[in-house]
Amino acid sequence: MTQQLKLRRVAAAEGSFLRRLSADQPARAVYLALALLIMLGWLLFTLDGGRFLSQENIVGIQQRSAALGIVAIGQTLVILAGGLDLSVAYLISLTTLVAAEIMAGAGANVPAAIAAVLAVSALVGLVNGLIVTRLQVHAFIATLGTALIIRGVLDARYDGPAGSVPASFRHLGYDRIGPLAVSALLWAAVAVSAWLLLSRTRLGYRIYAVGGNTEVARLSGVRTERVMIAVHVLCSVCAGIAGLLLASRLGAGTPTAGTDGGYDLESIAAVVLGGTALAGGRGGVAGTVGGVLLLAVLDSIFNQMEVNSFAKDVVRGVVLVAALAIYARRRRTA
Amino acid sequence: MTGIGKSFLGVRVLDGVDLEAAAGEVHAVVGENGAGKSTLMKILAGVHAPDEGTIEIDGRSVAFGHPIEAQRAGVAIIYQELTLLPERTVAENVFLGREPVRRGLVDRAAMESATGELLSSLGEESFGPRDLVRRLSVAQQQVVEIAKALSLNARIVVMDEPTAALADHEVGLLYTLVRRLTERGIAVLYVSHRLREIFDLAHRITVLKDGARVATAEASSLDVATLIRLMVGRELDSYYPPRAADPPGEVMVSVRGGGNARLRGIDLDLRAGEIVGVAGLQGSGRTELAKALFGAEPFTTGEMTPCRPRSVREGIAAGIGLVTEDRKAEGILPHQRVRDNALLVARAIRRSAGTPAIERLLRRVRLNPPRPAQEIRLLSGGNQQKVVLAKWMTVAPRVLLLDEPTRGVDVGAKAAIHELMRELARDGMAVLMISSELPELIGMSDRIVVMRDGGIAGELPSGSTEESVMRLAAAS
Amino acid sequence: MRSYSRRFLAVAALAVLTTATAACTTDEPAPSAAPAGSSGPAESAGPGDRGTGAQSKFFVQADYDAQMTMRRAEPTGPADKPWEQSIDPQLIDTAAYKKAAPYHLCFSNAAIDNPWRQVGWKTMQAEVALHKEIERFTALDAEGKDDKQISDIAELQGKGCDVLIVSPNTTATLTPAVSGACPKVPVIVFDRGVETDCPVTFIKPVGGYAFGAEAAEFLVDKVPSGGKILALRILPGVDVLETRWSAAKVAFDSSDLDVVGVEFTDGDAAKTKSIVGDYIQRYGKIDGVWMDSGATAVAAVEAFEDAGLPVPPINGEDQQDFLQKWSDAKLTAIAPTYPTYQWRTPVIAALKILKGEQVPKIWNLPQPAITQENLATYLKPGMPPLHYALCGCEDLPGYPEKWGGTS
Amino acid sequence: MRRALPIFVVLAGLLIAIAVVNPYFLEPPAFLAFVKRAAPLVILAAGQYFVIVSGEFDLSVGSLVTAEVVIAARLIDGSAEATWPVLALLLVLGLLVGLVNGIVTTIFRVPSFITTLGMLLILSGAVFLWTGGAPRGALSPEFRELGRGSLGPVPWSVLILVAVVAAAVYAMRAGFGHTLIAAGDNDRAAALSGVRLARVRTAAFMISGLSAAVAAILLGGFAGVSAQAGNGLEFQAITAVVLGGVVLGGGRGSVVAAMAGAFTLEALFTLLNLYGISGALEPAVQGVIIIAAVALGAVRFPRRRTAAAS
Repeated sequence: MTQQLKLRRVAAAEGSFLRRLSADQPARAVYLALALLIMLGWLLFTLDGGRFLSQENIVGIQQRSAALGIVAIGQTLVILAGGLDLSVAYLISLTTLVAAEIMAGAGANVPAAIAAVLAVSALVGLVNGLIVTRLQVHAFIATLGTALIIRGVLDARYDGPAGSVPASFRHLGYDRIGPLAVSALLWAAVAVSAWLLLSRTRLGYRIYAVGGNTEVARLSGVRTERVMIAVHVLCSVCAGIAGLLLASRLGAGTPTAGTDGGYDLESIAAVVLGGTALAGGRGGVAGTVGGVLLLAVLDSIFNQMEVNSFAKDVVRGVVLVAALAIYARRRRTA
Repeated sequence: MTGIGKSFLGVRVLDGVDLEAAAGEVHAVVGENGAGKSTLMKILAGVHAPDEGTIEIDGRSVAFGHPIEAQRAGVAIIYQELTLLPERTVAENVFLGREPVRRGLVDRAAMESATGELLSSLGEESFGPRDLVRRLSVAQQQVVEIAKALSLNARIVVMDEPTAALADHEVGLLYTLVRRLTERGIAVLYVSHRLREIFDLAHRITVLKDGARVATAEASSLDVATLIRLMVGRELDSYYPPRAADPPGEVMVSVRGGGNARLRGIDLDLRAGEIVGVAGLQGSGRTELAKALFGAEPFTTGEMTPCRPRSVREGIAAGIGLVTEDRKAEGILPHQRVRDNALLVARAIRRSAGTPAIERLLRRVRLNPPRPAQEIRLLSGGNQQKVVLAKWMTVAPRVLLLDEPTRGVDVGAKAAIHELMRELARDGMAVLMISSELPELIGMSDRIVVMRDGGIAGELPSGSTEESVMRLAAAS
Repeated sequence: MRSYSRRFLAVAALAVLTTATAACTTDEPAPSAAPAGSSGPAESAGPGDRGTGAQSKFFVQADYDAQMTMRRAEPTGPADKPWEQSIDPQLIDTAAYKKAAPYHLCFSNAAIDNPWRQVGWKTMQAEVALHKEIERFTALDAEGKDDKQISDIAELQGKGCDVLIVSPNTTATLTPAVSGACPKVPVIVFDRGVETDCPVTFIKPVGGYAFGAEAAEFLVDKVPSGGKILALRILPGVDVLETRWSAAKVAFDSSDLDVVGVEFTDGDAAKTKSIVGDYIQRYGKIDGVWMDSGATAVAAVEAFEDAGLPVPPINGEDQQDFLQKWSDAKLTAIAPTYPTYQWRTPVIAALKILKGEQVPKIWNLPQPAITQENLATYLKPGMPPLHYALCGCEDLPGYPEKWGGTS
Repeated sequence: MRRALPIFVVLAGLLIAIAVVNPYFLEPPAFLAFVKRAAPLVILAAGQYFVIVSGEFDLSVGSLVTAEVVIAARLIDGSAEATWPVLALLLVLGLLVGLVNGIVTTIFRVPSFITTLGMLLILSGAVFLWTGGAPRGALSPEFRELGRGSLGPVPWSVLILVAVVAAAVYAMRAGFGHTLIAAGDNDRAAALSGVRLARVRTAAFMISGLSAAVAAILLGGFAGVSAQAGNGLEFQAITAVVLGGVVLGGGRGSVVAAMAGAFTLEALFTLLNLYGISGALEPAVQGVIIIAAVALGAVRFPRRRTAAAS
């Protein structure tokens, strides 16, 4: 028994970097699935007379996944802490508008616009966090409520696309460095920051603690309410960053940018696809990145095969449920 | 602590309680369930804020708004229930809320080496700081819990029923630990229901009753009987009710060669009218035995008559009931009324019991006061346990399995439960009782089955000594 | 473990640096040219802002005037093929794009998420199938997401298309993507426009003002003066729908009808029925119903039926269920259209361009209205309830089964 | 019941506020029209209640409603004879979808939020895959009668609603209801007391599916074929249940209060409409009210940690 334990400890130490990166096994599973899917994609593209690894396709996959990826990172933080954020989609719409209207086509206004977007999104996150902690409203209802409130503001203030993004800011959405899109680098930066936050900072440790068991965290001296507010603020800020990216892509703000993209439920789907437990306390950003890439590669294959959107929904639904069923099974047998 | 008062939902839980502890002293706090011990400790730990009264440490008045503030003031607490995160490592749990940082980032290396030192100072070698808590046994987790309290370098350590999850030989380790703490000049506040531990360890004893302090006295000036009288307010003439005079009746359940992933070669007969005690260390398979007999974690091999249940429902159909060890997680429906809790089994197997029957039953299990419309979470642990017993009595099982039936139950309720067990046996039920408390096992059982490593190590007649039980349980 | 992560960070940083020095390129489209044919927004809302509220900020007087002229104009082209007709065409030369068959056509579709787009999409596919010289037809569905459509357009540029057809999801936001594609491939835009004139041709029916005016003028004509009008709109802020309402508003404001309410239905039949029911209850009688789209017209009609009242003059659209109801219940009605046959035109235009034939710079398709007189010719039994009669698909192979009908 | 009281006070307040603006509102025809309009949401809320009180979510009901309406139109295709068999089929289909949701959640241990989110995608995709993108066929007048017509002065949908209320109340009073709540309150304790968790939870999903089928029949009957008949209904139903004081996570709340929550939501919509706060600000007001209602509930009933002192 002791012998076994020691062996395991040695193994754990050696695999420690990977273990830190993935935090647990489903993250590995999602990368395995991603690798298989890429091979399948390559095969299908080749049979169909296309090139999977063409510049356009690779950049396309990055461009399609960057905004969702950034939102999903924020969503990961909230879910790890045992919450949920359904307000991100409307918040993204709002922030594209805030960004585009303040920029008003002038490059000089970009810093002010970015600051305003971050401030607005942080404020929304703060409100979400306060409703959840102070008013003790379940995150599902709290964020659904703020989503409705933001929607009301959008409906009342905007009739369609508004504002304009200067050419200088569009580099964010369109430029690439070799085969890497700038938007994807932004996503990577957000992901690495979140990874550092979770694995190397006190707040990160406390996020896992609060999501694992709020009462235990509290009794251990963690100020759980502050942690909950912090994750909501961070999640909303991620949504704000995604809003900036979308504004740059779209050249303007639109009141439907977030909802058309379905960023609320899709980001949650990407997070759980990456192996993070919906109940909190287990998982990490590495899995989420894998989950988002999985969805993006799937989309790219759908595009090449010209699958119609209804069949896509069926496949996405099946993939989501099947993946979760497999995780649940692995966890039980492990 | 002076004049501490506290109310919950309009109910006065503490009323003007004073308590003091000196450096290097073990000060025991005792009282029945509902006497306010845990609340008092939680106020000291900053979990609850007192409605009135003051707390002074080293003569300085303090007020804690949050557990972290109490920690910083040098108060550490080991809770009755484990407060660990299963998905995190040992080191992460030990330093939860106080992670060491270097240049803004958590210093994992420092954290892990400090945890390693703490563990070896506790003589723990079976696991390390990087292991996930989820993979540890309950006893190992208790060690982590203690390491966590030690890591605070606290000047006051509160232990709220620290031995609840420990087997007797592990309790010995804890004693050593407590003494080591006092040698360092730390004040230990020790809350327990186990009177023997209190007399073993405590220098002074404070007795609480109904939220008020009844007495504080030198341990040497008290004996068990006096202490019980102080706690209960009356003399308990005999600690355990007398055994039945009749010899046991027919065999109700019989197992031959029963085994599964955690059990092997179980041979066991339970007869009508007898109380069979089960002893064994933590992890010896006691709980697993009960769950296998009941069908919750079924036997996969061997014979069992009248039938070998493969599920809970088959177990219930065969006339078997199980009162689980972890009442909060596996026993009660916290937000349901007493009545609905009591009717749960009957409803689950579609057998209805009318209202008068329930009220009679609640009186029979000595629920006091018998208010069937009250939410069960508002009851004391002892009363909750009585409702759980009533739940099984609605379906009149032939065999009742009780896993630690008096854990976390105050002295009065404990006596009531013991009486009820006797009564049930007298009425022809076969009762199996698992307990970590040897006096209880010896006092209540007609014979004692001792478990070790998933098998039955031997059987002892009633009237055996604690030493003989321990010898069987711990032999390797 | 710490040395591991440090090394990882160093490698990552190195990788970023090397790629950075490699090549900095942008896929961002060139700055767009001047917006096509639109003047500034209207100065004021005109006389009498009664029940209709302030004029929409989408209202553009010049566009309105142009559409009012086109409504009455005679289109050029074969009369039996309205999808090949055009109103007042300004032909442009396309010899520069001439190319030998076979062709690869690409299509970036905004969405197929509503019945109108479904009918159009089937019609377009059938049109493509008619032409042997089209060897490949690659279509990507953006699922109603602007961002995906931008990526789709970029991706299609890597697939060797001879012509790129775009049906933009949103005018403003797709403009950069379209202007980026223009230099690389001839672009055809239809349905909604973009704010650049770089596409070779922009195909559209007359437009929303014509639709809204047609219905409103019908009500002004049929409803006795002082009558109470209920206006039902799907949702605010959608340009094509805003123009419909703003033209109707102009007509109502200059009439003596009383617009008692302007409500949003979200395109939800149940909500429409409830709203109409509420108004009937509140006003006792509604004398006319104006709708900005036909999707929920039948629900509005049923609200009157269920209240036991005669159905007042109403407009719908060329949807089968409305035409059927109109015919069965002998309604006083009109159905302005936004014809789905416009989905055939881009394919025809693409072939013309690739063959070097002239096409109109702005291809204005006729936009007929269904009236009592021609109702019988448009009502085709056996078609599904949400079919659009002006699909121009009757002569295409696979009709009617492919469109969900029975012959 | 003491948990349920606030929602009835709020509902009464809203109804009075409506009556102040529109005095006809409390007269039988207008009030019946209101109940008729609310019926589908109330029925959905009742179904959703069973799932929520057992500790789960059902996000698939909205797309199930759409799917049912579209399927009914294609299969009935205007024919009177096909009406009754198709009605039966719709109910069976609702049960079947619930069965699949239940099995995936309980046997395969997929969180119900994800199971039903997947089902939402699958249903909305599959049904339009089958019909080629848009609804086809037509509902028969006989089918429409249930949602449109009435028996004397009382609409059929009101009668069906009364039957659903009675059935729901009965189910919750019976042993089934108590075991369901037990599963939501503490599933391990329930399982060790002989409650078949998988079975009761699956039954709850099936009830939710069935209620979606009934709501679809009423909605399709009321308003006809539409490709978006059920849009957003899942969130409305969950909102209604929560408004009724039912706790997400299970184990607490009554079905009558959940249905009262649905009436309250519908009354709120009506009131906002009457006061002309339609369109733009409506969602904002709705959001504030939902948060406020749940927050007040939470304040009235403190979290469990302050209970049971020992």
